[in-house]
Amino acid sequence: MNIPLSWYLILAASLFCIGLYGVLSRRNAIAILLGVELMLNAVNINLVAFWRYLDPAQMGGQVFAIIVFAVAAAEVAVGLALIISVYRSRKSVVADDIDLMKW
Amino acid sequence: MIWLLPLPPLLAFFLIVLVTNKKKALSHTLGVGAAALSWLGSMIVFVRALGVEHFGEHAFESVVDWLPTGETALQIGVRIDPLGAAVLFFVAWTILMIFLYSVGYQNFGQPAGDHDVKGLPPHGATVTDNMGKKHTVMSIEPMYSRFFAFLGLFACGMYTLVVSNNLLTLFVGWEIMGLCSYLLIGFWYGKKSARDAAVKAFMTTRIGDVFMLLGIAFLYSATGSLSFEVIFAEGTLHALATTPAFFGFSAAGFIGLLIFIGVVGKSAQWPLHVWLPDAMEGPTPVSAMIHAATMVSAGVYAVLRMFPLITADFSGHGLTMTMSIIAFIGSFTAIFAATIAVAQNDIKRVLAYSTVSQLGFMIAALGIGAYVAAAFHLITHAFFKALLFLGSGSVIHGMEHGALHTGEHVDPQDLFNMGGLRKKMPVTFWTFLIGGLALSGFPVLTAGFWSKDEILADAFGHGHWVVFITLAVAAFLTAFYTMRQITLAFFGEPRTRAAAHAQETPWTMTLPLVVLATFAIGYGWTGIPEHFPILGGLIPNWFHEFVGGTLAVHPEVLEFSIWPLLASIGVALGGLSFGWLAYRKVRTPRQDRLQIPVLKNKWYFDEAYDFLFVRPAAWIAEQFSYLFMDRTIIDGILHGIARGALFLGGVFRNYIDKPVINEFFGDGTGNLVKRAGAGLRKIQVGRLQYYMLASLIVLVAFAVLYYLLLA
Amino acid sequence: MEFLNSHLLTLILFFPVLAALVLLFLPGEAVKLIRWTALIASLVSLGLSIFLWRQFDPAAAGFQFEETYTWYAAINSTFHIGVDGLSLTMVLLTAILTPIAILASFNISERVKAYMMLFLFLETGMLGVFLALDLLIFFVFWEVGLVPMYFLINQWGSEKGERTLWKGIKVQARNYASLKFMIYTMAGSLGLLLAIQMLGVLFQTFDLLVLYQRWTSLSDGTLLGLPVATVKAVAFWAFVIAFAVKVPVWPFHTWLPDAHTEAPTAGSMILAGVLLKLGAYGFLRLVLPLYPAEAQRFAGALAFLAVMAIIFGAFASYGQKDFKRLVAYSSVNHMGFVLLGIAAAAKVGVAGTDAALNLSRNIALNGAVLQMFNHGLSAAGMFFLVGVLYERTHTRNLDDYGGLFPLVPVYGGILIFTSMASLGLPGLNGFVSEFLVVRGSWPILTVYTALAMLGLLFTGAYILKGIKQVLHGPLNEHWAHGEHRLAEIKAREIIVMVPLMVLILVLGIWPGWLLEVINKAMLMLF
Amino acid sequence: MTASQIVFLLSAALIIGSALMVVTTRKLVHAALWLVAALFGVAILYGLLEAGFLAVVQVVVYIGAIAILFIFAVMLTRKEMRDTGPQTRRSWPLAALLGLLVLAGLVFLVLDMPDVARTAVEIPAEVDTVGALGQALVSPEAYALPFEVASVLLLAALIGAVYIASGQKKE
Repeated sequence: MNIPLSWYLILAASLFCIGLYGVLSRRNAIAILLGVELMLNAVNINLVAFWRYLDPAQMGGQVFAIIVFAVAAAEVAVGLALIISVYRSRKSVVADDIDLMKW
Repeated sequence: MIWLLPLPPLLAFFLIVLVTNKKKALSHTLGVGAAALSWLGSMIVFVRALGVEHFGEHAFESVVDWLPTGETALQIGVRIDPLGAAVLFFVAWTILMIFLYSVGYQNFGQPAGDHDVKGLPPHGATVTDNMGKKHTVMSIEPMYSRFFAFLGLFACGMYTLVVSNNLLTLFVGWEIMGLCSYLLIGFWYGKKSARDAAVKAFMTTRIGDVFMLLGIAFLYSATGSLSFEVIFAEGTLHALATTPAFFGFSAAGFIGLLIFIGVVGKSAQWPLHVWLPDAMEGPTPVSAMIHAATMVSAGVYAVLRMFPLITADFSGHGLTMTMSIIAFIGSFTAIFAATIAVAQNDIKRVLAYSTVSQLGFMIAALGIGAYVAAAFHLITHAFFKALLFLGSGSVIHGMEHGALHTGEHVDPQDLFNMGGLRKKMPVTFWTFLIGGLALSGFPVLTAGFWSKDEILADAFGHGHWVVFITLAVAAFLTAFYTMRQITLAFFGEPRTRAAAHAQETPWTMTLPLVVLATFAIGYGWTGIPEHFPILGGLIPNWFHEFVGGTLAVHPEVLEFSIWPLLASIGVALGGLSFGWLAYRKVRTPRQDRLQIPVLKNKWYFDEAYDFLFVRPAAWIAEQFSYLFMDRTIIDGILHGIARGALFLGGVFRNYIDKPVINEFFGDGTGNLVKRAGAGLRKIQVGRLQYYMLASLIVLVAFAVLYYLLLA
Repeated sequence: MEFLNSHLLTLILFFPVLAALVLLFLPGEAVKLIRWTALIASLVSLGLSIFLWRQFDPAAAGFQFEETYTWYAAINSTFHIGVDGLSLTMVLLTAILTPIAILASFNISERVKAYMMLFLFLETGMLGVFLALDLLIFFVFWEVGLVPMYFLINQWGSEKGERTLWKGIKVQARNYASLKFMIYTMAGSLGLLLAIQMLGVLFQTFDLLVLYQRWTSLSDGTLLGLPVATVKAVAFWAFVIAFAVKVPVWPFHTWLPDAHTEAPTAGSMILAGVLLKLGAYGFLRLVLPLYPAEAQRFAGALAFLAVMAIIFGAFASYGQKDFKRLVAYSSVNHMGFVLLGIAAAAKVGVAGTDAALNLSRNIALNGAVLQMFNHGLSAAGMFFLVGVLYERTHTRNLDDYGGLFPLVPVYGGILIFTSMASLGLPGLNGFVSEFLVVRGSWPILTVYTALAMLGLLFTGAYILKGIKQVLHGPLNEHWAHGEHRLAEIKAREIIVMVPLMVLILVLGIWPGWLLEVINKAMLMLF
Repeated sequence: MTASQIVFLLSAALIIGSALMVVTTRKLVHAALWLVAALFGVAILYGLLEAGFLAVVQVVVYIGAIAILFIFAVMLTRKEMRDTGPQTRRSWPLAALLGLLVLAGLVFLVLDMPDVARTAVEIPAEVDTVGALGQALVSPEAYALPFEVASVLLLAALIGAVYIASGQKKE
């Protein structure tokens, strides 16, 4: 195991930024959620890497990774449900079109 | 016993008002019965009083505590002394006669009127006799029961006044009679004139009454009691006579004057005489008689009662200020009223002014200290004036009968509508003649002669020349107008068809006339002076002895002098014959030389008072007190304060609250926020990624800043 | 029985409120039930008051039936109540008039429940003032009485009538009157409240019995940086103005004709019958005992105001065209006599050495208190009779009446009787008290008393004017036929008048039973 | 260059490449599939980090459930959202710039970290990481509460998703 920690971290940072770019630039709401998934995975990589590199006896990193899974699952479920619901009523999944709540 | 005297009439009053109002016969039975009871009681008291030696010192008296006043109490009670007994005698008789007379006068037994309404005199009823012929006859008074109730209350007041042992209950009786006179004058309240006369009577007498009330208050505070016995104790009187009061009067004189003003009102003396003639607007001679012949006597009675007080600082010669005033008012009224009486055509008005004049005699007599003479004249006058009033009532009643019978619309009270009644109404004529002669002072035979002569003799004997001459002239005028009245009414030929069909009145009316006529003659004999030629000494001068005993110092018997006697005989006979000669042939008012406007209009006193007092009072009341002072000034000040408050509120609102607080702070902040919001809301585009971009830019910017500045 | 004896005053005081609470839970449509409940409740109060009267020992010194409860401990105010002869007389008057007024208002048909409840509250307010022996309690009840009366005038007052203010602004008369009544009384009592606070701060108590001792004995030194005499004089006037507005004394009287005229009949009865007495009671209970020296000093001014009230009250009354307003102004006139008596007593003061003057002072006080009672009876009666007429004719203008006597003989008789009591006819109650006041004031305030006679004269004038315009004279045909036909007074209305008339007559003939109590109380007051 | 380093670099390349494709490809179905690839790469990294359990969960849950869910959603909505036309917003250069800036900042932070180039120590043989993880998740002293909260969150999400997507509300 001679991979330096910084590799993981830089990889996670890159993944995070790619996800961020996706969230900011895509028009399709589902694509935005895809970006979010990427960002969550980037975070998970960090959590697991720190667990492994700092103190494998402390299970906090892994536990939080699992909780992130749960949150991601919940987020996707609800998010997609919302999108489908909106789609049904407005026939659109473009995030910019969903602006009912602006002033 | 004495306590009970005023009660039967009072009970009758309440019973009639509350229970028997609808039952006419029962009501008058109650009324007359109550009067008879009181009469009986009075006679018993009177007879028992006669049986007491030196009654003046052993008067009947009984008292109770009435009001607690601090540590002490105000006592009231009853007292019959010689004066009281003498007055009680005539009061009981006249009141009983009035009750009896009223039954006939108010047409008891006659049918109810066709169109009679309460509050107006009866207009007559149509009856159909056996032959099917229609007649108009007199109708019964619609408020028959009420009349007896009022009479009862009146009798109660009069008895209360007479039996009082103190000024307070005397005043109570006095005022109750005032109320009754108001009610009786306004008995036919539907007539505007009667209504106004009632108010006038009450108000005029009330002017006197408030002064009297002050006098009573003064007396009470000065002596601590109102009981005659306490007040007239020698020590008290002396103290009162030596205490100076106001305007140079002694306390006794000032109190006497205050009470005398009350008497001026009640006894209709100048200048408060105006109500009495108007009181003849009252429905009947009966009620007129009540307050003219009986009630006004109460005034003189009050002065008689207060005589010791009034004369407390009188040394025997040189009248005190109070006495001078009394003497002046009395004698002035006597002649003043007599001048008016000669020009009146209403049979009742003549008598009314005659009453004023005669009361003036008594007041004048008291003013010069002639106590017994005044008392004597009071009683004889009460009898013969009652007789005259009842007689005139009988005349009017007869005339009304004639007027209804013939259907002629004439004033049954106008002397110039009468004439020749002596044949139609013989009893009325003879009794009226006796009364008239007594009023004129027809020598020797009549009671009026003895009493009037005594007053004149007193004035002469004590050298009050002005009083003597004035009264003598007044006596002449009295004889004159009396004869004028008798001549116009009873002699000659009937002037109208109504007079020709006049009819004698029923026995309930003539009986009282006869009884009173007896007294009008006989009572004089009780007071024939001892030194009178021939007659003097035949009958003892009982009256002088008895009534004089009321005073602590028995009044001395006057030296006999022929001059006043001649004078009084002269004026009486002269007046009578002059009146007969002047009016023997007079048929119409035009032929009457004495219809002078100034006399006919009573020296314009009504008009003057109206101008001087009534209207200013109304103006002060309506315009000044209410509209000006209360509504304009006081309410104006209040409204001013309110307006000030409103103004202040307006200032706060318009110049502070609205511009500063509301607009500047309130609306200003609001507007600012609103404008800012309006500006800022443009960046709220509602697009998710836009927000994320923006927040990220800020985050990055902060991170860069953080790094550059802090790291 | 034991409980009754020891809590009698509390019972009397709060029974009406209790009854009002019961009324609250009755259905609003059960008008009859509500009326009778209210009437019976007030009759119970009357019964208790009569019981109190029987139990009361006039000869005993000081206050009786005293009760003290903790109330506002933080400022040392206790709920202290008790009666002496003066309070007792006034309690009796209140207890007599309230059922009569409630019976008189049986013709009220709108919002009966609220009306009756307000009336019962009003009774408690009035009784509280008469019973209070603690200044703060006194003030509380003083103000409590205002509120129900305000609403009675404002809500149940006569609907017609406008009052023109400045610049032609018109307001409804009853709104104007109620507001004037409320604001005037409140404004008047502001000074009273301040003065009471000052006393409370000064002595750490509001208890009247303590203050009687300590406040009067305070004579030299300074208070609040001012000489004691000055402070006392100012406080004296603060008290006086509060009570003067209520009495009302000229020139603070103009609320009275408005309020009386616009109030519903029963409201006027209570207003004239009891509420005005609160002011006079204040004079007797607070002003004279607390400020003997100042009262003596300013007695002349008080007498002047009293005489002005007597004279101008009478004149203004005479100048009225409105029957009710005429009666209203008569209250100013009559209450002037009460104040005259009080002024006379004040002039002599406590420490009078002249026995004759002391006697006069006591007579004047007796007269003043009796006049309070008497005026309560006759004014209530007069207002009720005016109300009876108004209810039938819907006009109060004297010119609209005329010659009504034949139509309503019984009513006419009662009206004349009551008017005569108001006029002060001897043999009826008004005379006794007026005589006593005149007698008591004469040696003390001679000139003022003499001037007051002018008012007495015009008392006659306005009373006769009223009778003359209403009953006498040619019949106004308008009331004689058809739908306007004037109906005779009803049995209920006669029942209202009977107790008043009986008392008027009894007090006129035998006032001793009442004066005995008053007299003893007045002797103890000084 | 050790074997593990090579494995790391290869999977990193896979991850970065797939991720780039996720955010750039025009076709959403492809994007979802590229996501699967990226997630698979991450699973390899978990394995490399000796977190076997997580690697399995990554494959089962992420790829097996979440990614498939995406594909379903895409398919349900694709009728409207043609794969024609621009798939990116007009401000995508700004997004790219921001992404690069954040990346720069993160890299800078990572390189700034002390001892960032350290390597992992061996996990002692007696340590059972999977067992320890299980212990930690259910032990009251450790992470029982967050775990339970997460499960409640999942339940809520489940119900919420059903409710929102059911579309039974008929007004």
